[in-house]
Amino acid sequence: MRRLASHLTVFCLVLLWLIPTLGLLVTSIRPYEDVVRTGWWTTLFDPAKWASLTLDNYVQVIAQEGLGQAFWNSLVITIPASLIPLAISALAAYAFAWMPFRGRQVLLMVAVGLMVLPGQMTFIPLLTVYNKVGLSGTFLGIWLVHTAYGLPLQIYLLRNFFRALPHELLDSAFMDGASRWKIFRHIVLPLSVPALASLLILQFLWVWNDLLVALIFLGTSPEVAPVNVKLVGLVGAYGQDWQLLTAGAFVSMALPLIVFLSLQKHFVQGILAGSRRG
Amino acid sequence: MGFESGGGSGWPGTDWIEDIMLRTAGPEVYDQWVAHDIPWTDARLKYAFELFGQIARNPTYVLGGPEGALSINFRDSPNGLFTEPPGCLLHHQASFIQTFIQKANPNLVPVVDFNVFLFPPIDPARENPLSGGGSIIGLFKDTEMNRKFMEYLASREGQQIWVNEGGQEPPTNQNVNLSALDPLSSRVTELLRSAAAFRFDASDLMPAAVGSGAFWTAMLNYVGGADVCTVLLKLEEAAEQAYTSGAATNGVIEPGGC
Amino acid sequence: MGNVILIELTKRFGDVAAIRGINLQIEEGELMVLVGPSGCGKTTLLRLIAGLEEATSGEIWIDGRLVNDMAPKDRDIAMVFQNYALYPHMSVYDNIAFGLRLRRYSRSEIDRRVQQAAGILGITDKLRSKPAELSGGQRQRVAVGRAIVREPKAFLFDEPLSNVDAQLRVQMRAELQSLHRRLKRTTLYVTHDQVEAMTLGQRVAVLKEGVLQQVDTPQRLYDHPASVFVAGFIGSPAMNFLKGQLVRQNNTLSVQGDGFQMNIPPKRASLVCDHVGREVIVGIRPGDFQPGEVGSSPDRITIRVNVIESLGSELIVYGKLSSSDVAIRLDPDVRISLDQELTLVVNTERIHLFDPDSEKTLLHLR
Amino acid sequence: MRTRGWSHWLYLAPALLVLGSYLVYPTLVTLYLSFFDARSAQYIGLQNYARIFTQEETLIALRNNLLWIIVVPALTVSLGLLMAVVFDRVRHEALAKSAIFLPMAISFVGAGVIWKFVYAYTPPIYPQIGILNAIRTALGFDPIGWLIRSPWVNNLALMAVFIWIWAGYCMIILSAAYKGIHRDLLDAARTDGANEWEIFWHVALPMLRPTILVVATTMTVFTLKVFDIIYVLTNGNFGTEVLADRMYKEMFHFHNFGAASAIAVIILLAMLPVIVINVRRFYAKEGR
Repeated sequence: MRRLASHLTVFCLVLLWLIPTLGLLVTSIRPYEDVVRTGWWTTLFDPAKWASLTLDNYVQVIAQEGLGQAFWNSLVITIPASLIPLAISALAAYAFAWMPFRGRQVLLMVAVGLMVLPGQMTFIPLLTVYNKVGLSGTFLGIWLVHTAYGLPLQIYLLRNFFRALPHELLDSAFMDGASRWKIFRHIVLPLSVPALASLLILQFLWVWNDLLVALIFLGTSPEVAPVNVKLVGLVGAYGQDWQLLTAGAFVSMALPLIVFLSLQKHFVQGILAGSRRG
Repeated sequence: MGFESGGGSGWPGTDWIEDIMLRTAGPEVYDQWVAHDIPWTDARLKYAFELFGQIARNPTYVLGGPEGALSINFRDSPNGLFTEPPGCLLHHQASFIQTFIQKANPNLVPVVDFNVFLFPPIDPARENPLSGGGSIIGLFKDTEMNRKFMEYLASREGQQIWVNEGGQEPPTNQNVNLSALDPLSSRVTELLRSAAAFRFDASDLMPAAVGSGAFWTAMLNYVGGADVCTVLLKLEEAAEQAYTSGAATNGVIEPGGC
Repeated sequence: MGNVILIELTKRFGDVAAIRGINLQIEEGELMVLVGPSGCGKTTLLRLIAGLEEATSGEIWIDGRLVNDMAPKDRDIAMVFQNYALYPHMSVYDNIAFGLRLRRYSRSEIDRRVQQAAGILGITDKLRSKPAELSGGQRQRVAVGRAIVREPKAFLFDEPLSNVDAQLRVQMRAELQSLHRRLKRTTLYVTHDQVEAMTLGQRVAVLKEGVLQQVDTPQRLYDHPASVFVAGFIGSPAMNFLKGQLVRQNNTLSVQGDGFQMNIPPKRASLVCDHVGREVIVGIRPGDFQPGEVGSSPDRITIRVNVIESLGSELIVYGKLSSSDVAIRLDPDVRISLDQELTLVVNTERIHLFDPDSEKTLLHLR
Repeated sequence: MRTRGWSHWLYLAPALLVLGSYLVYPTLVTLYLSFFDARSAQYIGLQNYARIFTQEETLIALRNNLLWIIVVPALTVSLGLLMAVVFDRVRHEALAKSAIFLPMAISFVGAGVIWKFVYAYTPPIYPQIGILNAIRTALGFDPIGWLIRSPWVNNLALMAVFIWIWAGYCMIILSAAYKGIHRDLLDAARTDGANEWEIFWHVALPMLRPTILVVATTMTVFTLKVFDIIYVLTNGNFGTEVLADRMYKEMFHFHNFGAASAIAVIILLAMLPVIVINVRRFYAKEGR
């Protein structure tokens, strides 16, 4: 009896959680005439309608509405914006973890404090400077912004991870004659691959799914706008052309979903590491 | 009626107020209003809002009532004209809505299946002016060449090309030959040419904090049932801020620096 | 090859002194064991010699060179860590070769040395494995292999056997001993296990709270502990300590305490005659008792038996001598039962006497 | 390793450079700007702040932020907790968890589109295409504008989206903590005669408390920063605006940098306790 209750609860919750996304998926492959006239769920239970399902909506948003270009832009933004902070934070975290120096605690605490700094605090001055030096609307500009916002948490998590490595490993390499750089390169980094992967995935999803930063520092011009900015544009432009909006939304979700579903374990580990912060 | 427009929700309401103001208070007061020489709490504005409210807040006049007006996207709002049974019988919107009507209802023929008329006069003592927006061409570098080019764009010759290439905006040059325009657009252009007066869209002329902020919100709140005085007082407050605080009316800094 | 000399070596962490003025000389080719309870500073001392910590004051000499300011890699010593510190992402071969590669040895030389070390340690067939695939003993051997392959002047071992089970520990101990005989390298071996220290070390250094207590061969440590601490630390079960007073009766010195009195044999008495009338601590090892016949020996004590542990080859009996606890080792065939009064004769030839204030031995032989 | 020389600065330099110029410096400038007028030309003291606490729009934003902070962390954490415990008892746990966790991978913008569709409204004479209104009409009610009815319906509708996204996150962390509780402990309670509810309440919950605290703090931070959901779904209309959206508007629509900066500072002040807690906990852990 109790088991039945548990199963029922789980089933309801899962259904509740999946329905919105399911609606999106189904709508994105229905023809316009159907979308505005009947609910998407009617298609599910009416096999006669299955034949009318179409990928035209995708063709339209990708080819005509420039979502293909936006998708490419997103890749160009996201990949460096995920790799650069990881490289920088790994270096810093190594110093924080294994190099005693004056002021280390204080610097680290500043980084811990910066973890929850609202991005809003930085927008106006940054954008003013960006406009002056011509970095706004450029990929380099947004890579650096995302790098900055990702750094504090990454430094903190990586430092904790590095710190948890058995110090004998480093001592041993040190006695073997390895320099700091060699220890970092040959011992610390290879041993931290799982942690690095988790953080990479987290940062990837965060950058890919970002809207605000892109809106502010890149703007809406089609050569640079990422898929989310474009999608918001579509929301404005197509109001209730749901079949296009949903197709567009699904295009924007596809890559993160693939990353999520295939690397779920790393993703979860990253999140768990993040939750243990502080 | 459909006021939903994503980040710009509420603007279709401002067009209503503008049209009513032109017809009840006249173009001169309209200009004072734009320049904030009369306060928002002016009786003529209050009257315009109330007149609008009599229509917009009446569930039997508006498809879905106020909740419908606020929920429906402005592009989809005319579609009620063409359903069976019809959701609405008349629709108030700028000329560009033709594009959306034809996209959503490809079988309709302009002028035959749907047509356009100028917002009717309200005060019989006054003429019936026309309000509108338009494309503005700006000049960033003041050179002889650029000025010549702008002049060309404004000339009959330049605008004729525009029309012939399928531009649907009514040309501003009186001498352009309209035969290339579709029948509905050319009708709109004739309305524009024969209008007793023309005024540029008021909300577009106001400081952004009012014209594309407080005014939009005010329309949403008013349609949603807010008291007219509350709405106007808040608009006045925002206007006092915006017209005096020195907030830039045009982009000092733009998203993405474009 | 070389000796290691420490002069007045001191290490402070903030206000805490971990190592206090240690003087120690490890001879060339010697296997010295450094023993002490956990937290006594053994590992710190090892890390100081290795160069992983910087000395606060004092000098470290390796093979005639002052190495205080030398980086670890230049000191030419190798260290085997408590948890082996094998690089988990490298194969056994790469683990052993890592240090040689950093020193830019030729490929063929590296291969020769790795194969040789693997051969000595019997792990040739494991060279391609990752550390995670190895048993505890095999990992231990790899860690040793990594140390010997460099042919350093000295080896440092930091409790290398504390992570292996008891049976393997005995075996590994023997292997390490034979390895040392074979390589004849100066070796400092740190452990908290006095049995390991006694069985492995040519000489044993006892450390307590950062201070060196005594350095000597295992047997002499056992027979002539310099302090209460060393006496109690070496030997199992630990030495019994009883409080007493030194008195002279007729021509014999004897020590009297709560519930006991025993005569001090002349050889020892001569060393302590100037302490007559003073308090002393009497130390008796559990094995230095015999079941006493009912007779008149003055060196008898009577205890009440509390616990009997039968180890098969011997009996360990814990009992009370009036208010003090004592442990006694007896032959397994002695018949005793709980709560029984047991009378024992003390082998006074082997008793130890300590000064209660300084806790140093009163039986200085020289 | 021993300290020698200055090479650690080589490792730190890129990070310090980026953090300094992208986070620390702008934060100070924003603080400074918040005391100036719209064009950052004239010092006006605390006027921007005074405006925040008098102007109706910002007061509504403040109210909504407060509403969010009260409602959202509590709901997400308790839902996550419920899921962590209930999912633990069924087969296919991993699959069920993935379903709940899935929205984490979806952007707020994507989620906005998804939910805009869920909340879609069409006038009663037409069939409903949004599932919520379809359910309402099927039950005989009129469709309602879920995103329009203020203040409760639309704000809760927006919060639902946030909860939909983040409940999975809470679940994952709490589930890990729940599984970390030694089974023997729960079994001991069972042998002591406690029923499942009592076990949860008296044994599991107290042991989960530190984790719950961490998750709740994280949720509070995210809630304070909430922007995209509202930006996409209502753009702050109908009394749904929050501080972050207000700031964006002041900045890009009204070009009032003074007001925008002041709002940013208010958001920062609201997070200050969390920052302090974070730094304190860090100190407690590292201080030894």
